Amino acid sequence: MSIAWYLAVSAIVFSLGAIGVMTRRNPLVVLLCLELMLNGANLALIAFSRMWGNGDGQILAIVVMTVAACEVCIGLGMIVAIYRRRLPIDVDELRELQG
Amino acid sequence: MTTLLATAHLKGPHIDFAGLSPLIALLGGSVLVLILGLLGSRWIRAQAVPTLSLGVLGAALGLTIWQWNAQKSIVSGALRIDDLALVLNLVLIAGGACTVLLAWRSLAAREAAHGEFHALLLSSIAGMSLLACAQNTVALFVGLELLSIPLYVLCATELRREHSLESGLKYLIVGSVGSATLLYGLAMIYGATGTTDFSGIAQALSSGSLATDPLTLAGVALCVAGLCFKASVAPFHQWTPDVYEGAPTPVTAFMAVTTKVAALGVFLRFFDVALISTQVSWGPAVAALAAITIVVGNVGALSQSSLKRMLAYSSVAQAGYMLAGVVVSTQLGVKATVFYLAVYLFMNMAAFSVIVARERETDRGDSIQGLAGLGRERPLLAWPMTISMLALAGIPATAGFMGKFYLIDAAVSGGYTWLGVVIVIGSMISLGYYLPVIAAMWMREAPASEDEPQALASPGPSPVPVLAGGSTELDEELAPETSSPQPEVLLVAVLAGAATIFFGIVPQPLFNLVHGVGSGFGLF
Amino acid sequence: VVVLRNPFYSVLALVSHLVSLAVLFLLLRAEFVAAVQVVVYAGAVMVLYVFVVAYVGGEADSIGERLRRGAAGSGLRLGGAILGGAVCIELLIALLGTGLEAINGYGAGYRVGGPESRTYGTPAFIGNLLLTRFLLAFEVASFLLLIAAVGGVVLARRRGGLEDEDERELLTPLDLLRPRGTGTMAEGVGRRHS
Amino acid sequence: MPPLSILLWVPAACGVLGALAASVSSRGGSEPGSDGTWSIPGAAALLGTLAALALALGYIVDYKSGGPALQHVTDEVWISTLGIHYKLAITGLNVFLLGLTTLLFAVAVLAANMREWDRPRLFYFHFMLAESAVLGAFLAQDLALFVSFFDLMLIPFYFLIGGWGREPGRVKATIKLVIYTLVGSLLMLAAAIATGVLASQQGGGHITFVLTALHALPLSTGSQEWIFLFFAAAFLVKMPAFPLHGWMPDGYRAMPIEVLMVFSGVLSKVGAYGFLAIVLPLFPQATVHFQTLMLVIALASIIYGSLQAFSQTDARLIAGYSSVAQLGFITLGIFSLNSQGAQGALLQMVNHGLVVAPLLFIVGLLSQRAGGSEDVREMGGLAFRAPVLASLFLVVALATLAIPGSSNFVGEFLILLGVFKAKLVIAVVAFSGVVMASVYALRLFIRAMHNRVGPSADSREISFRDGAVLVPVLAVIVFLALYPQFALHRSERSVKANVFAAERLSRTRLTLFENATGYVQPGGVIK
Amino acid sequence: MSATTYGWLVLAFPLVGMLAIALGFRRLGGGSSKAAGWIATGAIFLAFLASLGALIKIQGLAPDHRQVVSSLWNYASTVGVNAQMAILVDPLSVFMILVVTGVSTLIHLYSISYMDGDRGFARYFSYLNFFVFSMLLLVLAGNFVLLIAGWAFVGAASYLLISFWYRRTTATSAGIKAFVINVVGDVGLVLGTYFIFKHTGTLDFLKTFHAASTGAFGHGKDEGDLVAGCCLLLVGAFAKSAQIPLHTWLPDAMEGPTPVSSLIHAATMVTAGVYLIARMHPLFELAPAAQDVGAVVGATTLLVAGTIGLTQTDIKRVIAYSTMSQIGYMIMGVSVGAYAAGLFHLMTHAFFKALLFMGAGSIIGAMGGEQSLNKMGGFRKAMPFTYACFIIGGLALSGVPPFSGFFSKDDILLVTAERGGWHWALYVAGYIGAFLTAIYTFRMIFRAFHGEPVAEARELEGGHLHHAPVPFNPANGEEEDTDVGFPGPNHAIAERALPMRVAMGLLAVGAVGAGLIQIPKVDFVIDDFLRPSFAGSPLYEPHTKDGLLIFGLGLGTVLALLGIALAHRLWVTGGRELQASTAIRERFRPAYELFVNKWYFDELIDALVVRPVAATGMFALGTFERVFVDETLVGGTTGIVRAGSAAVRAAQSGFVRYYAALLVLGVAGVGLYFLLQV
Repeated sequence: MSIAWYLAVSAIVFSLGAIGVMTRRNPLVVLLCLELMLNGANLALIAFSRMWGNGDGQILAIVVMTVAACEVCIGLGMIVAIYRRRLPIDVDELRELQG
Repeated sequence: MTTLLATAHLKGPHIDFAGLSPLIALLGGSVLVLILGLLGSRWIRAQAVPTLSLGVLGAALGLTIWQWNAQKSIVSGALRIDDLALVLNLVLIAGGACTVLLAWRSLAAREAAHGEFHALLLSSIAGMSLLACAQNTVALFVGLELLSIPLYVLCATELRREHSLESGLKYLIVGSVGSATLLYGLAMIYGATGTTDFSGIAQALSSGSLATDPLTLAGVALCVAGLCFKASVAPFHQWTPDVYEGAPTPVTAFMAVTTKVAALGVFLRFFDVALISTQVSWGPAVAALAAITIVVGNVGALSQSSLKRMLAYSSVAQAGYMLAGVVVSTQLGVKATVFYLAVYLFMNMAAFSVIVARERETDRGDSIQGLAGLGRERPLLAWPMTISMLALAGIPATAGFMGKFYLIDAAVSGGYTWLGVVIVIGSMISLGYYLPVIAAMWMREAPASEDEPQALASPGPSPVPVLAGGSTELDEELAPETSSPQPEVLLVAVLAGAATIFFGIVPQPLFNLVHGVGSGFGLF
Repeated sequence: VVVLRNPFYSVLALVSHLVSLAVLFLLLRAEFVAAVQVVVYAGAVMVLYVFVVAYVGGEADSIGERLRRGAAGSGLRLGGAILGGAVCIELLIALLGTGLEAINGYGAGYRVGGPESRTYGTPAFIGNLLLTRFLLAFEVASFLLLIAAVGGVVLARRRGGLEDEDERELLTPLDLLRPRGTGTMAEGVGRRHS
Repeated sequence: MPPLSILLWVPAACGVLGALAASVSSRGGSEPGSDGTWSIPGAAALLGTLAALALALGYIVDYKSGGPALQHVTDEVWISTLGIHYKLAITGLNVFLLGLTTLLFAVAVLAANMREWDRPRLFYFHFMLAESAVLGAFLAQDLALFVSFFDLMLIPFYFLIGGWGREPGRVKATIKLVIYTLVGSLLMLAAAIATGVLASQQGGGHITFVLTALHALPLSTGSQEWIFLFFAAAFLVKMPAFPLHGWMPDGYRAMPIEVLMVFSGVLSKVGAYGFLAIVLPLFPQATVHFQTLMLVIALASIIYGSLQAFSQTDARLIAGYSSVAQLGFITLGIFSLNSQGAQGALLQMVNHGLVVAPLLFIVGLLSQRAGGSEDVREMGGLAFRAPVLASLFLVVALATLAIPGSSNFVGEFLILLGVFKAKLVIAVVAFSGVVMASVYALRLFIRAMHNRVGPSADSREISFRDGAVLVPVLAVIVFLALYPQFALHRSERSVKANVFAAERLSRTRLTLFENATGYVQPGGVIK
Repeated sequence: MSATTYGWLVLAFPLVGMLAIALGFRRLGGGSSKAAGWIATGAIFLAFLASLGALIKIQGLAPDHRQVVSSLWNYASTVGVNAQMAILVDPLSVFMILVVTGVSTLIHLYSISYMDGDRGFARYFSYLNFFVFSMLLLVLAGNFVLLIAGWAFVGAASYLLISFWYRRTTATSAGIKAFVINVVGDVGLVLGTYFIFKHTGTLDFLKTFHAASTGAFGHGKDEGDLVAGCCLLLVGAFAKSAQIPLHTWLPDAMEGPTPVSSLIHAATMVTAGVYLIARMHPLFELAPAAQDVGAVVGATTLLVAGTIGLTQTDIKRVIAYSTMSQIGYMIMGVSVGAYAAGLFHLMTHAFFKALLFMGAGSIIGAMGGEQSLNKMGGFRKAMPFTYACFIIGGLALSGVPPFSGFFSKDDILLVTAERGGWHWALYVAGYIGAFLTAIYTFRMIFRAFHGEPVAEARELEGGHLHHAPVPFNPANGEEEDTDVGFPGPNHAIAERALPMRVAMGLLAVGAVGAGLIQIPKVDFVIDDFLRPSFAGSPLYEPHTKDGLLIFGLGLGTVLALLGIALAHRLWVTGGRELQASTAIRERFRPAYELFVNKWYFDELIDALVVRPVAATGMFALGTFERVFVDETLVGGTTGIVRAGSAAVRAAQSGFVRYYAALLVLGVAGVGLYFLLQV
């Protein structure tokens, strides 16, 4: 399988994630979709790293995973906080700030 | 850090701790602050922690100055310490210090048990300074995240305020999308060039047809998007007003200033160093974005009733101005941008500190009408606000004028005269919302009785949690704060205002400061 | 992940996705990354998800809701899909339209040969890189985890005036996080908080 | 003579000192300025203005009409990075405008001292700041410095009008005014920077904004043209010229009369001065290119302003629109692009300032006597009990309509002669403005002073202080009427030098004057 | 002292007088003391003496050195313009200052009594002095700038004096009307100056004339610019001298006090146009076209004014129209080259017309302010002195020998005839005018003094001077508000006030005898005296054709007497009820309407100029300013900006997913742009 296929997959994954962010209203799912986007990027990184035969991509990928974990942590924290506040778990309900 | 020390002696690269020292100071400091915040008593948390964090910032400042006009790449080319980095560090640290002062008594700090609050603050600053001197994409990305993640938290710290949480979540979601975009862009550039070092990228791009390769260009596009997001450039600005308004005011002040600094710093480095050979293709695009940003920001700020929101839009506009310096990608442009960043710090700090003070004094929060009669009651607050408004509008004898002057100068001599014109048109529009603020302070009398919120168009968010009943002990914990004089806030306001005027009349020192910032680049 | 109505299923879908991704990584001879992928992502993080989903009760957004949400939401759905498609297409154009012939090859490893290619992707290789060229990134990343932990605590900690039942739910995930947290301080701090 | 910086900063300093003194002194500076007792800030301000006036007179006397173009030069590097100099100098163009400025500010402060002001410290501080800014704009010999002062000028007035103006619509009118005028100024800022940058790029040297240096670095016609338009926008708005006078009615209505005196008397001149001192020498090609446009705008201002002036019933607005017309004449003279027109324009700037300020002050006095209203329909028959006021008013009115024998007439004579040379038709049409001027000036005088006694009119003679405000200005008017040459021979050389480039370029157009003796001195006098 | 020194003195005295009165008006007091009046009169009299001095000095010089220029200081000489503060003393100007100061002295004297008790007494005399100063400045000016200055000053003075009783709306409106029309004249003058300056490059009179004679305008005649310039100068002259179509202000100017009418609007100011043309003769002779224009307009005016004079009933207006027509003679004369004759007529006219006005003032006093002829009658016995003066003035005006008007008028017509060609038409017009003059003059006299005495007349015979119960404005009958003095609370008539009698007497002597100084074939005082000023003028030579001369004199006499007889037939023997004149009026109703409405000139100007301009002004005020300036320019821009703001804020919907979507949209957009770069 040539690198191109991996790249194609990564692009698709990335876009799927984006779509998810745009369409889903449950913050949990939105977070998941963010994960998807990051993973898409990761795949691309690994693929390129393979293509060039150096490890930079992989390193970046690892960092990305860390980052993803952190974001998840924060995100979930917020969700919990929101839940504690008895606010609806729905990003569309959070629109006090506008205009 | 322990690991760092551990690995240092085995076959790791030579690490220039001197060069790294400010960063180390910040990171270590944040840990210290964190720990200090944990050991108990209220007094320590409320007073010692901020003091300590100030100390940390002071240390970092000292180290930065110690490093002055060093020119080196450290940690095997991950970072570059040069004038740009150092100057930006200065600005960042100053901004951080102001924030600490503003947050001294703030609700947010208490809510987030001071230690954590300041630790997050410091680490975010660390991320920024990392970003400012990042030299390869990995460091760039890490720095970006180290900047953002604490901010996500900080925005949400006033958990009792729904707005705060909301802003936090929004920031998180949209921000993550932004960084994912950036990441993908980085990935593509890596794919195109096969390296993560800026210098390597520049080298690779400068050779052959790679500069016009779709892969590269798409990567650049995604990077533009991602960074524009951080710098809140239209059309990626949308999170800005909501987050700024929702976040606790000290945090807003912090974000307003420092994220701009970091984002534009990395803009300068990444685009004017790594991607310089694709400038022909991204120059016009970024210029267009800048123009859009200027217009959108200024237009959006009109007829806002909340000061913070208004300032948020205005910061969007300012970002547009500063982009102009990036676009031209000349030494002059770099200098102008950095100069404006420095000036921007003073202007915004003055404004935000006044807002902080007002929020604690009145229940009218940050609404513009809330400022009515301020000139008569609290001239010491009114003057800094006035100065900062005039400066943001770019009136002569204020630093803002100098900044605009320099930017337009750069734009024109870079061949982007039309952008310069857009800048002035933007500041024309901006008069439409800066002047009313001054008018409110000096030309309107305070409404006779405070207890008539319906007299106001929109009472701003109140520091005391109105929803989900703040408990009684919390309230009496708040009670002494609300009416207490705030020497540190006043200090910040007056200092910033004074600096704005001073650098408006005697800008030469600032010019000398930023003189060398472009020297690191291969620009003419 | 995107289409499933129930967040819980979404999580599971994501897990499967991650695993398959790990497989792809293996195919790309990135053993260590693949491993991390499986352990950390599919393991820890997703467990974290599961807990939270269970905690806040991942109620599906029902059809009725969707109708109530009205045209805006649906319009956004459509628009979102279109946009995503557009981006996807652009990315594909960019990725596949590139002039680099290498992407049609099977990657450098096979061509270059030599010692480098043999060690490529092994933990040693990665660790080597991590401790030399990307030392800084590595350190900072670890610090990032610490900060994230702190942030999570700050956000989810119990506070006066807010009723809450067990906050344990939140802290366990943090513990789960810890094992792979390179920053040892993160552990301590996290603990002391809990 | 002391260096110019003293003249420039004395007013501001006095403003600050007055404020400080008042705040430390027991009286707190909030004493009423009325009935003889002076408030500390007011007194300080008066001292400052008088000092400035004395200095300015000194410079006028000391001016050597045969001397170098720039006299009493102060030249410090302000911002080396941007090549901006802090360069002040006396030229034949600004020497009398300085006198005008200081004089009007002095009398305005004197007038202001007759009233009790809320927050007097702030009031006088802004007032003095304004004077310094205006003086700076006139004195600046560096483009960037000029622009800075030009923009800065507006801010004190923003506070003055917004803080002490007259309801209704004080704040709204103020913001409208400031934005409207600043819009022009900001355009000019861009244009000015572009001038410096492009000029230095063509010159290949380090960027500079010093005017004399810029003269040596001509711009390409293309860039000259848009830059010219931007500058014109700023100056035309400031004047104001039709159709950019939208801010004027509200603004004039809102201003306190003392502020209005200086605003209308001095600030409008800065625009005209800018044309003469900056635009003509720097952008000659563009000037010639847009000459007709500018002339037409000026003409429109004359006619429109006059029409409005004799249709209005608000005395202030009559004065306001009359100055629109007058500044139309001045613009006309400048863009006749020959030394007669320019010379006349310069003289007319001084004259108009001298005339409109007392006119407005008198309007204030009238409204005191007409039950606070400034509507001429409320007035009438005031002359009988106030013969002195009536005669002073009469002199002012006659000077306003530029009756021959007044210095205003000499100004108009030269202006129209210049236009006559340049564009016959426009000159002929412009004369209708002269006729209409007589109509509205006399209409104002008659409606206020003559006819039956107005409904709420209660006439009385002017007080000694009022006289003290009016008489000095009138004395100057009379003096210039008798001896305009006093002003003319000082300004002649500078004027010729400044219009020289444009005049030579436009010379090709006016062939019908080549044979005329007396003017078209080949080469003019350029230093 | 040289002639010019006297010239400066002539200027100085009235100025000093004016200032003295103006500054010291409080001490001089209002109506109570007459100090102001005496000061003013004295000042003018001193000026008169100084003019005599100038006359003597100038006569002492050699004839070709009788044009002396003296400059005090450099008024405005820059960028090619040279204007000195200079006067030109030559026979012409000396002649003028003699007439002006002489007549003015008498009228000042007259005013002392006439204005007695008026609360504006001091103000009146300072105005009057100011006027005299301006008039002298006008005639002494040595260059165009000063000429124009004096020109405008007399306009201002006339404005001030017309609206002297400024509580009368009629007076103020008349004043502004006069002033504006005069400004039109000034504009014409200035423009004309430009046209001339354009070629000569100098403003000084003598230099200008020299340049003109040496071909600054080219050597042919009727050079375009020159004709234009001269015609524009004529505009100035017409405005000042109330020639058609700029004459409408003169009748209204009768709102002023009667002495003012007699001084300014009869004797001096209105003749400035004549002086101007005479002064500019070197230019006009190079532009015959302009001369013809002047001549025709003059002739027209004298006819039209005469016809109007036939029908007016306001005694002052009748005299005003006669003034118009007399000035028509002068303008015609100087335009056809009868300079000496024109100026001669100017002098004689000054005498008898001033006299007539004074008489009219006296009658008005007797009528208690009433001016309408319809209310007068039978004052013959009541006011013998006034009657006598009227008769003398009337005879002089109608040109009955040997009164002064006879010689001067016929002199003009004679020269006109000698120009030959179409000028004969002017000649005929002149004599028709003379006939009309006789008629309306004596119509006025007969209706005022003959017939049944009216109540006031009887009262006066009874030895008591009538006073109106309430002072009222004769123009519109509205009641005066009395706190400002109005035509004296105590009316003055010549029979009772010595100063008035003295003044009228002296003028009467002048009216009778002034003609004798230049009798055809007997003596040529005026001709000889003025010759130096007109040296080199081809038209300036004594007349030759005796036959024509005799015919003219005879014709003049006959027409005058016929006119008087006709007037007597109509208004004396025609019976008390004026059936005769009424019958004629009915017979020629349309003509009558035309005349009595003053040929509808006011209506014409009103419709053509005033209304349109005012309408435009109201449009600009009401509509244009709001719609265009405010709504379109200001509102438009702000509207756009506001709309943009609304849009931006709408985009800020608060839906985080929208934000994400917009973000992605941006990404897509930017990406697209970059991909297009490929």
